[in-house]
Amino acid sequence: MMLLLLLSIPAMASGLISLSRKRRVMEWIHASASVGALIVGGVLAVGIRDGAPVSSWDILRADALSAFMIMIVAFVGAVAGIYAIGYTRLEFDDGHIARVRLFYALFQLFVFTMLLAVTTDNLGVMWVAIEGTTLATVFLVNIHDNHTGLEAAYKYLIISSVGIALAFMGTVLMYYAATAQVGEIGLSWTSLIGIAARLDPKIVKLAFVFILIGYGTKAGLAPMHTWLPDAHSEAPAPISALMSGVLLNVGLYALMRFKAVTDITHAGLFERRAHRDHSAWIGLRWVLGYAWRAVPYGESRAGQIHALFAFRQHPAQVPHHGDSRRAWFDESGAMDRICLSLRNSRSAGFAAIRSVHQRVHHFPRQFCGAFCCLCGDRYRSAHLGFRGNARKRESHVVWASIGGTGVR
Amino acid sequence: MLNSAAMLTLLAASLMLFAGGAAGALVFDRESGRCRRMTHGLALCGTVLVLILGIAGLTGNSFELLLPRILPLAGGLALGLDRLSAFFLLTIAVGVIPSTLFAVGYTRQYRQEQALLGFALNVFVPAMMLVVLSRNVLTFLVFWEAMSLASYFLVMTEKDRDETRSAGWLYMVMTHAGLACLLIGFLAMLQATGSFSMPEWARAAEGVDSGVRSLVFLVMAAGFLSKAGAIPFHVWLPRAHPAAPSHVSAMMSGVMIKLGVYGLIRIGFEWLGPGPGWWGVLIMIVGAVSALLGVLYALIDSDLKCLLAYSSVENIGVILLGVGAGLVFRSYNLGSLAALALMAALYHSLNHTVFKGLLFLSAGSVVHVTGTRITEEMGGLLKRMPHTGAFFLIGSLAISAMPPFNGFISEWLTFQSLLLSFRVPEQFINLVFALCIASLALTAGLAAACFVRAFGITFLALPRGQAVEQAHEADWTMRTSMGLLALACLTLGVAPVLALRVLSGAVNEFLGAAPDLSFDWSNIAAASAFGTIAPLWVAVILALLMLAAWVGLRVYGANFSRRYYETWGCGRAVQTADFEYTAAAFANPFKRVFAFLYRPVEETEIEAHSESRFFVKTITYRHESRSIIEDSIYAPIVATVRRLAAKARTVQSGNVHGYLLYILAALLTLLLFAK
Amino acid sequence: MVLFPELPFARVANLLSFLFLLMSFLLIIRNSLSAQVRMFAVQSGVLSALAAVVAHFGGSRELFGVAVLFAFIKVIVIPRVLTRAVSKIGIQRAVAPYLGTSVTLGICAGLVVVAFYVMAPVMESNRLPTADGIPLAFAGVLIGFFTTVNRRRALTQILGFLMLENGIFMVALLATYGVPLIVEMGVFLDVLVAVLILEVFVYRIKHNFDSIEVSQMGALRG
Amino acid sequence: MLAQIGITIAQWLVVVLGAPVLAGVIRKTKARLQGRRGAGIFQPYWDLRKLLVKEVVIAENTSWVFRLTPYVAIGTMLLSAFIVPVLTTAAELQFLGNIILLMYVFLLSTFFLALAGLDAGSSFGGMGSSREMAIAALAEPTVMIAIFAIALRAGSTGLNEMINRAASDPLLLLNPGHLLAFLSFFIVALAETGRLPVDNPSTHLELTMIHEAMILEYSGRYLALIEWASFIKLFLFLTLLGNIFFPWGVAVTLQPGAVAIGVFALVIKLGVLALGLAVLETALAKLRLFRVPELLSGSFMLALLAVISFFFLR
Repeated sequence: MMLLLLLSIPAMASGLISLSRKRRVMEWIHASASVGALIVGGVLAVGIRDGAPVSSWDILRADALSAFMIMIVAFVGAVAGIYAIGYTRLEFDDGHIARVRLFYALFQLFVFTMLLAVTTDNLGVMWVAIEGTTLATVFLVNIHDNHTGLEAAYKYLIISSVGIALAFMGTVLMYYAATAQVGEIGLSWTSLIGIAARLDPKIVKLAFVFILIGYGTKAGLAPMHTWLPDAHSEAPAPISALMSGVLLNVGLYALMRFKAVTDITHAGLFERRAHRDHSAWIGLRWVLGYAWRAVPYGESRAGQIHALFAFRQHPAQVPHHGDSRRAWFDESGAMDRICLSLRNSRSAGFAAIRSVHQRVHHFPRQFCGAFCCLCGDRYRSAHLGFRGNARKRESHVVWASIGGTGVR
Repeated sequence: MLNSAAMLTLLAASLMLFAGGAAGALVFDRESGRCRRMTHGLALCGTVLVLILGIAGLTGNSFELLLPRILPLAGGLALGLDRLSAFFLLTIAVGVIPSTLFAVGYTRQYRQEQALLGFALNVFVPAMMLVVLSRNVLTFLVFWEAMSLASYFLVMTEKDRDETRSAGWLYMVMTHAGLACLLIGFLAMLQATGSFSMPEWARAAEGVDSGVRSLVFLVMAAGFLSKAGAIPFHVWLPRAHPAAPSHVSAMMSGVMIKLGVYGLIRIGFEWLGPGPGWWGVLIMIVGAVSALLGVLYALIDSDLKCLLAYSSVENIGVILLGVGAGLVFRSYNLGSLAALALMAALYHSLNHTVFKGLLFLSAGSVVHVTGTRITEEMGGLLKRMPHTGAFFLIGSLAISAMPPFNGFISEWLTFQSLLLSFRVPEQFINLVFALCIASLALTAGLAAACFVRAFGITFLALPRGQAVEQAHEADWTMRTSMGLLALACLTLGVAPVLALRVLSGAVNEFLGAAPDLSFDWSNIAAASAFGTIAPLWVAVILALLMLAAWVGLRVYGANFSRRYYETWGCGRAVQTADFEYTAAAFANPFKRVFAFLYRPVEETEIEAHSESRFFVKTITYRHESRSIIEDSIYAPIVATVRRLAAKARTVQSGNVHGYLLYILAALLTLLLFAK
Repeated sequence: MVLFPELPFARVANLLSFLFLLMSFLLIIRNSLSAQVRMFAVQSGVLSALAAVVAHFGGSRELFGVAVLFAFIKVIVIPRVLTRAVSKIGIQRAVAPYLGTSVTLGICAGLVVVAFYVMAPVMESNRLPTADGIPLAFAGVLIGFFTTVNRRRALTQILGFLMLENGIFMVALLATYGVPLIVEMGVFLDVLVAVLILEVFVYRIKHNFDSIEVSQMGALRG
Repeated sequence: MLAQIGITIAQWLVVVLGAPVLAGVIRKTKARLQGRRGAGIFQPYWDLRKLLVKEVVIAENTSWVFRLTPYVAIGTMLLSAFIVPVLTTAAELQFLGNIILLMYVFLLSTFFLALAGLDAGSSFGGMGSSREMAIAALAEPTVMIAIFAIALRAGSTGLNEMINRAASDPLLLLNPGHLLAFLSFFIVALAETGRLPVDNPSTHLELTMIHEAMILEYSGRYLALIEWASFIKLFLFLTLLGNIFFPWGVAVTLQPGAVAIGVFALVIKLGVLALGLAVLETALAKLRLFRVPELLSGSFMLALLAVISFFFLR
């Protein structure tokens, strides 16, 4: 029931916001929904940690991994949500009330889709939810409706859609592998993992290729990451924070669910060729990912890392999305690192532990990355007309430094 | 004796003080003065607790703490205190306390950056402390990172300057690279032993393939050496230290780089289990090269803080000689010699913290009042800043290993442990040691020359610039902190028994072998009577003899009248600062002798009057020397990376069709591969 | 209830699969946008017929519903939307794809081979009468994907994406007689929304860049 | 105990008071070799006395470092006189330290002299300081390796033990390592004490002098102290050479007879070395400054060979 409550909070908030007319009302709903989701999510997560997985109907189910994801989504969602109120006040005056409405409604929808993705047991529904995250955010990326925003949003949409469609292909194949073995079956992860040992390894492997490419696109793995720097740098700061802090993790979460199944199926095969094959690929991609991260460094040799400082000093000299872009390349690298650890894991059980550990390690980074972004963007808005004094910005540097502690 | 609960309370209390300082920095970021006093005051109090903790640890108290709820999946937050950790806690405290006190007065100039400075300081110090206390991988990495990043922000205090930004950038890159090395090593050990806990590695290491361990050692040594600033990983150091505010330089140079040595000691002697002799030989070679090149670059640098930074490279080299010798001795089962060598290294690292802190702080006061770091523009400061000058002189004497100051004792110990290498039954190793002795000796001589130059050009003779003539003495907090350090230099030099006692305990516990050294207040003897010294008596007798000389002259009835007259200038009428020997000129003989290394580029332009070429109007002399390491190692790497990055840029072409093509290609490749 | 028991299920399914692939080929060689949209509609029609056939022989009532829904969305709604977009945008000068028709066809033929190669394990293990069509369906996926890469105009790219989607639907249909209804509904909804959003974007691109050539958007580089 | 103190002070007095005579002997011998009559061998004492009664002229630019330096110079040398075994190895006051301490004490005096050279602000002083430090630094590795070579044989770095051990070896001079170490240490001694061919102690031509340039500004009692200190330094170096490498005659007990032999042996050894030095200084010209490093690296190689010979020929 808690799960349902958790999901309904952002969903209802989204609906209510799209119906409301007054800005204060929207803000109020938005803030209370953000905080509410955090509280409910926290209670839920604590409960799961101390006890068994929670499920409602066949569709919703949350185990420890989900609980962890719920915490991330709800927490970053709440922080970014509160921040978003101030942010939108700066960005949109009352003449753009429609945009504000759109912003808040989509923000909540975005949170809803992510929460759904991590709490559902049904792999199909998970797919739908993850595709939903794309659809919810695409207008947010283009909220300013300018050339670059449009370009980023279009690329984001088309690449993500194509990628996620491939993930669906993988889901279908996985479903096929299950039905071929045991006949009619729900497309649920619990049932799948139950019969995983009996699945046809070849088909599961094929399915996993599609999953890897598909959800890999969403998780920003190279070379499917190309949308990432564009979209993250064009989106408004709170959305960037959510996308980096959480969305990539959600993609990875989906990948991990399938990985668990694949690992069991391939338990015998694992040490042999099959493993080597896809590990070689992931290893290659890891290298590529790092080469890739060199890109912004090469772009301006002393530049990007000091974007935060530079923002304060020379607003004109810095490409205006400098820091967010760098952060995104960093995200990409962090994801790559996690995948590498997935690769290194020998057995399925250990894999889960290892990758979760990595994720734990990654989480503060993600989170701080989000902070960095918020601060960085704050500077941007500061130069767009924010009447902050130098002192105020100073404290932001400190916050950014907390964030900086995490990135990398 | 304190029990473990009391120790933990101390730890918690110091952490709370730092947390309070950090919070204060954020809360009072509008009130510069209050922010400054509060953050530094709290950091100071916290560090005093660290000092107590360190002393308590050195007297045999210890604790283990495991908080499985924090960082739950990696074995929890694991802290522990043994004597080695306690010794480094002591080093941290000894370096940080005076620097922080100094900063109270010194950072008054940074009005805008108070919040950042205070915050980063209050993260930096506890992070260093916790690095030393970390007992598992994740704990270590988290605090290692926090330390690196906090120091990065401290370096970036004067971020408005291009020079600082590029220094910070370089520092970041090197830290990154070092961290990557550490990560690789940690992951490999994790894989090999299946444990997150480093003490457990030590137990499991015997079972790990020695090739793997050697590889891990190489990689992790590179990581730690890059933090320690050993050549060839030193490039960030001479840029970052000058760019940082002086108290930060003192902490980084005096304390932070020692944690690289700490890590090296841990992996070399403990975490990776017993290793082959060549580990130590490698470290010794790195140490010898660092010491020699470090001092050679220091010798020709005209930037006062840069000079000190290079001298840190040198001292790290000296420390590494001790560490490496210890590793070699241990691999030949010469436990007591290993302990002696390690003791020398640790003592030198403590001493370096003291005198380098002193030098950086006094250099900081000089830079603070003159507004320049270039020694060529200084001169005559001893008359205007008598205390600071005296402190700098004491620091210079100590760092040049002059008796009766502390540098001499640790260098003497290092020499003894190197000389005792003849007990190693391997001719190749003996020769390596002989060369290391030579390089250490040359280093010592050059260091003396270097600091004669640093002190002489900066503080003696006539002022060379306007800014220097208006210089004034530093304020009381700054002088107090320098005075504390100067006192420590002398104390550790005349009464080394204080430090040796705790050190031999620490080394004994760490290596399980007592150092081959006997000592009391009046005498230190290495390897029974191989080498003896009586530092206290040397100091006392030297002082008495100097006094005796003066008294003797009085008694004899020498002429004590004195007359002041201008310096003889070859018959010139007026003696001005222009006739003074410059820092560049002082370094010139060395430049010529070591020209192969410096590869100096010199240009002389002489403009003559039109009437005759013998009437010179102006002479412009430019000289520049190049770093052989940067030219031959880093420049190619940077060029390659830049070229590759430029190529890689084309991948992010902006064309959505291209992007989709990547995915299609990836899909097809994978499908065909996975078949 | 079996309507045409005399028609062998496998035959019909295979025939419809080939028709599907043919439509894909036709779509990629056409240059006019409206013709492409028509081809897409026909292809979707074929697919919904296939769904109906499978539902009929497989005896799945759910699947009938899916077929109807599919026909409604992909044969009627989406082509309508796209046609409206085409007419709103107005006459566009013909833009050559990156690769010429003959090369494109060659590559697509290669993709079909790849599809057969890749889907071999699925065919091997599948005992359903519809199994033979699976590689064809997957070929449709790859061709759709390739279209998004090869074509410069936003609308054609969307069509490529839709073809890809169709192919996946067909794989699901042939291999497992469709995924559970709730998933299918969600997928349709998502696709529909995606197309609607894309349509909006097409307008915006047209408005902003005065063309719907996607390749013109290259301001954001590495 | 009383004997200990007595012999220690006696040794010290021999060094401190005997040092000027040694300088006088060398000067006299040189003069004779060059066909001059030369001043008497006690002339250095009269020079010192003359300087002590003269007024001190101090450069205006200087600071307290300039005034402290003469005391440091003489203090360090007086200290060193306690450390070096001159007549006997049985005196206990050498507990102060080993040969490494001795070398660092020498370096300490050089350090202050170099600072004083810079303090007056004249080009000559600076030049002298720079060159002096360069030579001191470059001599340092040779010193240490030569010490290493000796310590290897003696199994100790203590001066008494070194001499005792060498004295107990009857085939000392047949040892290649010993001779090589002697040669290298001899060259270093020349460099450290500012003798030809490294530096010319009697020159006062600005551009060629090193040590003298550094102390150019000193006068009166300051100069006396510095001069005296350099006499002691010379004396100590020659004593070290004589006693470590030719240890015969050094008393190993405190019996009056042994000590008397020690005195006699010391006089002989110093006399021979002084003669050698005088011959050398007459025969050799001063090297150009930038050839000095070559000389020193040559001596370094000799020392290293001595070490190698120990390890490979044992």
